[in-house]
Amino acid sequence: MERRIGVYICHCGTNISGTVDVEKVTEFARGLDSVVVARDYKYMCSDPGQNLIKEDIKEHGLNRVVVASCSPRMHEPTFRRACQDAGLNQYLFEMANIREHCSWVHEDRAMATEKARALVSAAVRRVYYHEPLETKEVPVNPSVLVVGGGIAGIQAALEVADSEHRVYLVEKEPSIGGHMAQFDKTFPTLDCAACILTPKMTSVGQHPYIQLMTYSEVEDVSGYVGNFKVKIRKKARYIDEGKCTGCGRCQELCPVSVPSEFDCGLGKRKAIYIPSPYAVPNKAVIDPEKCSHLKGLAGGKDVCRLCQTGIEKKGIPGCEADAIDFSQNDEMVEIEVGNIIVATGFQQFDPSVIYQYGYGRYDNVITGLQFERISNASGPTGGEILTADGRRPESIAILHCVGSRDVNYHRYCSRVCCMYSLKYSHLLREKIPEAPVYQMYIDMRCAGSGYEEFYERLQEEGVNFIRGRAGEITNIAETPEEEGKLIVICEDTLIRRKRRIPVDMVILSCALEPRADADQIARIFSLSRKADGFFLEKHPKLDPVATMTDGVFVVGCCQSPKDIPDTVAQASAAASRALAMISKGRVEVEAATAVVDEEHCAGCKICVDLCPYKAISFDEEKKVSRINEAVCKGCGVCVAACPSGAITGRHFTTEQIMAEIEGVLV
Amino acid sequence: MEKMIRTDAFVNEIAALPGGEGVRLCIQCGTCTASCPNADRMEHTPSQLIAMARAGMRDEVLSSDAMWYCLSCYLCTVRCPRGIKQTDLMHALESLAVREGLSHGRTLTPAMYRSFNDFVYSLGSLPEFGFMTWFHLLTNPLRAFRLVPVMLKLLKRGRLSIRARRLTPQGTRQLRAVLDRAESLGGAR
Amino acid sequence: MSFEPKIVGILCNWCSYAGADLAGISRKKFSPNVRVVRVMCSGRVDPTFVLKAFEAGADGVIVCGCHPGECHYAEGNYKAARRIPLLKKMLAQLGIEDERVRLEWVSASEGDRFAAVVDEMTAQIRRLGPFSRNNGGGNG
Amino acid sequence: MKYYTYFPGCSSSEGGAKAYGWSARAISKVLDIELIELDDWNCCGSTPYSSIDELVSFCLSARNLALAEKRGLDLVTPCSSCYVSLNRTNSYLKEYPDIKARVDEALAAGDLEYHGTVRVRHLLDVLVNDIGYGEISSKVKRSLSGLKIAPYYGCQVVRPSPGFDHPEFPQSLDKLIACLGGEPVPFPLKSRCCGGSLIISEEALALDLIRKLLDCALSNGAECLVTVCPLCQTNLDVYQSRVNKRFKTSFNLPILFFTQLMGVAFGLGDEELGLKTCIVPAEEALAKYL
Repeated sequence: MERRIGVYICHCGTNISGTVDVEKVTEFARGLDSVVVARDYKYMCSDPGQNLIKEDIKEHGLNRVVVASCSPRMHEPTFRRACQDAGLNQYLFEMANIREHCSWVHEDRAMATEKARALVSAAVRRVYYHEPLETKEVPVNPSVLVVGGGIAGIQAALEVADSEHRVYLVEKEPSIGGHMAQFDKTFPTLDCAACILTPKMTSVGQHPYIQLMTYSEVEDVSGYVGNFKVKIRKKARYIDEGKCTGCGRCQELCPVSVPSEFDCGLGKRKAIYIPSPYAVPNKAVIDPEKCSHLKGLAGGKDVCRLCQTGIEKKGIPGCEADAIDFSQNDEMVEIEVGNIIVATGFQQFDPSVIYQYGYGRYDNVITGLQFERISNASGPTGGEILTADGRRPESIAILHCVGSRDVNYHRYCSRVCCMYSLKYSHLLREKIPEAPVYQMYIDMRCAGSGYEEFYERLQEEGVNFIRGRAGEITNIAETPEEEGKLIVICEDTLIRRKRRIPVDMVILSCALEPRADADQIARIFSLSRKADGFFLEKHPKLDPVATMTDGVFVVGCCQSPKDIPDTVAQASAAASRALAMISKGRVEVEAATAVVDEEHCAGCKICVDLCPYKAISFDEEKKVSRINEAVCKGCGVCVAACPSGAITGRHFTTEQIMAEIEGVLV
Repeated sequence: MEKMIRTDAFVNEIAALPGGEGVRLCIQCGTCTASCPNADRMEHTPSQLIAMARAGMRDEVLSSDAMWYCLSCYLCTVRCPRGIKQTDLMHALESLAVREGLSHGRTLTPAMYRSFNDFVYSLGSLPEFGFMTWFHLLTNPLRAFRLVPVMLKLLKRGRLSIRARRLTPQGTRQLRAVLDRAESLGGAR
Repeated sequence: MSFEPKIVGILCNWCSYAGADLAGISRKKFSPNVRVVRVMCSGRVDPTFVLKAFEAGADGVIVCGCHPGECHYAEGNYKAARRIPLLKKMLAQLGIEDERVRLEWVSASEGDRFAAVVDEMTAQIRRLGPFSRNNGGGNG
Repeated sequence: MKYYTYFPGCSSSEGGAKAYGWSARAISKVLDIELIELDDWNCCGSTPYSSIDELVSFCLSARNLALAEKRGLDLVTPCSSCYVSLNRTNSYLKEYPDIKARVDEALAAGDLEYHGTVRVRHLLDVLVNDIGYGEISSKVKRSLSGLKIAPYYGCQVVRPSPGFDHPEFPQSLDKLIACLGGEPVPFPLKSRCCGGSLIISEEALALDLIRKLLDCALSNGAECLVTVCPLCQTNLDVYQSRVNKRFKTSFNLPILFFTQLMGVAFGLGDEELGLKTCIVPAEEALAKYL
């Protein structure tokens, strides 16, 4: 069919015409093959500008349109719509970027004009090969998967469930609650973390629309926006959740005690245990690594089982609910959802790698999380601030930026440490007023509602703020008053002196870092990661919770370090994004997808493994690859890789790109 | 208040020195100072030198004694959260100070370094104890005297080299040629 | 008149093309010798594109993609990174100098970097001089 | 047999640390290492030169590197200061083209050229990584069991990183001592500074650092201390009496080169190890093993 191309060159006021001789370019365009009309206009994106195009499509029967103006990232949708309105398939349109890529970056008018011509000729040659494409719509499954049971996941799950849509909440630990459940108070308002979190945890546990799957992990995700298939491994708990009443007798009976994860190794738990006083679900779990019976079974021996049998001669019965089931195995569950909210959180930076801070060498150098547990009424010391050897510290130092803002570890600022350090200082001043508290900081970053005021409050409460990063912590005393102390050495940069501060306890305000398994998570959910290792959002400003995989959202600290308010806000945002899609009921999927020409497919399967979206399946009978267009994102990796050239990347066909290359070189 | 015309000239000069690249990145956290065994002896702390440099205080920085107390232990370098090569920067500042004739009087170190270099230049090799004695006699005969017992011990234990190791004549000639050319090419700035 | 190299820049849509846009938005000035062709992902770059460019009269080709780990399609840029060396081998056999083809990572926030890369590449090709199919090379 | 180009450095050749040179050669023989001394090498320039004129200091090292390059073997030195100076020159020539240009020009004046291919190693690195602990312990004739030893690395063998061991908490020497049967005592200051050449110009200041080191070693029960650097050995050994005088202390801690310690464990005699050159007599501490 004959090509009838219309070309429109935009002045963009003087943004383009200031550097590019627009008339010359228009003249040049007129001379190009298959071009039936070429015009220039002050503002092509304006209504009159768009109308020019619409009218010409009708009058001159245009079947291809080129607009040379700004970046397609700016106005491609605008002009596509214009074409659509005039009855021309939107994919029969092409744009030449002569502003961002030309008039704005070059000064020499002649050279800029020449380049503009090249770009226009490229667009014309390209559009010649454009084909009409149809965008498809698929229905949306109204169920939502939330991965991670911290405050982010809890919030997202509740918001979706409250709108009476099914939510599957998957948590790898035996209880939900995440890091927030370990905290004592929360800054800057100082309400107790448990007091504001546990009600939410309970309502998750009881919500008719939430199916809670703790001690479970997502192993595989296939499908596409609106229609994901998810494989989940429910790890063997060795407890019948239906029967367990959470009475806790089993953990009293269990003879094996090990360091408690929840108390960051400061307290102990048993091999059979309920993770925390306010665990949800409030059910026991058996640690197969530690349980002597399970380890015995592996060796064919039947030992212990005190939790089950109790101690008869003492007349202490075992589990009365008969909930303990050593025969349990992992089970695989498959669910279908339309949207996925990833809220896998962070992990605390391990400060032992910073040798000079002595974490792991000095008992009284502890991490922030450990302090949260020490200060927490439900913690190993019942909320009393005590050193490792049970003394009441006479002075405490808090070190900022441990693992953050450091090229040797993490370049980024973890954003919450200044604030939680202030919180620690407050708790310390409150619980041991006689003990001086020192905070060694580089910069105080207190941006947030009520944050600076909190800083001011702590200044009033008498905290010693020293502007300098600690160089090292030593126990080698140089003066009598340093004997038996930890000495923090830093420069007080405001008086330009090196100072040695003897203290009894040092709290390291550690960085928030991506979880060790972030890479695996990224692979399962087809997420990208930023240079700092956190998950990449679709747009840092305008689309902060969506990702490049439609229907998959990232919220909370897996996306970047942030405080609780921001986390909750993101969770709500993601929930409403999911709900929006659910209420619309269908989603449009990319039309510029790849398609296999089965005639030419050699069945080498190279493309199958290459596809980052698992969009390509292999038809074992016909021995050809097949692409699920709803899943394909049109990246074209398979197109370039196909040795027999059997795959076509729609709207980025080899033909089209070759033509464009020729074009830019005229 | 001290009137100061803000100027980038000096910080640019330093940033152009090998080792000085990082000065603009410094966040003045003081880790270098805190890690420095000699910071207490310094007229200005290591981080302060950078702050002064960025304030354009050229003469104050170059006539400071701070860098002359640097032991080249490199603790500051491996700990700097911004990856600044503080130790190298100290050496660069020393070289600059020397070139400007601003090297500091309060410490003997510059003088010691110089005579060290004279030794190396003329011998191509350094009999350290011989050099020590010579240097002390030169600068502070009293200390030389105090060191006599030490020297006797060294002698008794066969550690005082009477005869310094020499390069072959052609080796010496070659070394001289190289060093002379190097000096004619100016410092590493 | 002095030699003005013709360079084809094949940019991925998400990082590098956006980076080039940013250079424009911040009115960064750089040499006009690179003409941009947009692909969705540097992983789409087929070695034949590069050969085509030389055949059609290019003096150099530069391919830009997202930084490793930041690819919007998870890992397309790694595919590109693995292909380019192979391509260069091929070019060597055709007598096309290694330096005429270049792979660079430019993120959406690196407008300045894009400008710098373009200027570098242009200077580099200037040094090499025009690419002619008959100087033992090309696919003529 | 393993071959290396050997750069003894001033102290360990004709200087005050002859014993280091002797013992290094002696244990190398036992371990089938051939140390081929670099002909006509010159002083590395050390810190003083880089402080007065960096370019000249680079040229001092560059001449040695250029000579070594002709041999094409790794360049091994027992001196931490030489180790840093030579390495620093290597990396600067890579990093800074303008410096390389001028160094090349200077070298040319001596009909030399250097292409940056020489790998500079510290003797400790070679022994523990090329030879290995297993091989070393297999040569032990008199196990040093019961001997409490402070492993002292000093600064420049581990810094600036990246080196062959942790920049602040190195382990290689500890392990080496252990595989000789000795007991490495915990030594928190193991990689802290001995005062270096400032012992000459700022004695008081250096003595204070030395005191801290001796104090730390002793309080951790060390019967002797081993070093991997001539300057460290000198400061700790030769100036120990000065420390005692100044701080009214009574330190009497033998300071050995790690090569001497290895020699003892290998059953070599004093004439090869030069134990008698220690100012603080080592005989007593080592009596059991000699």
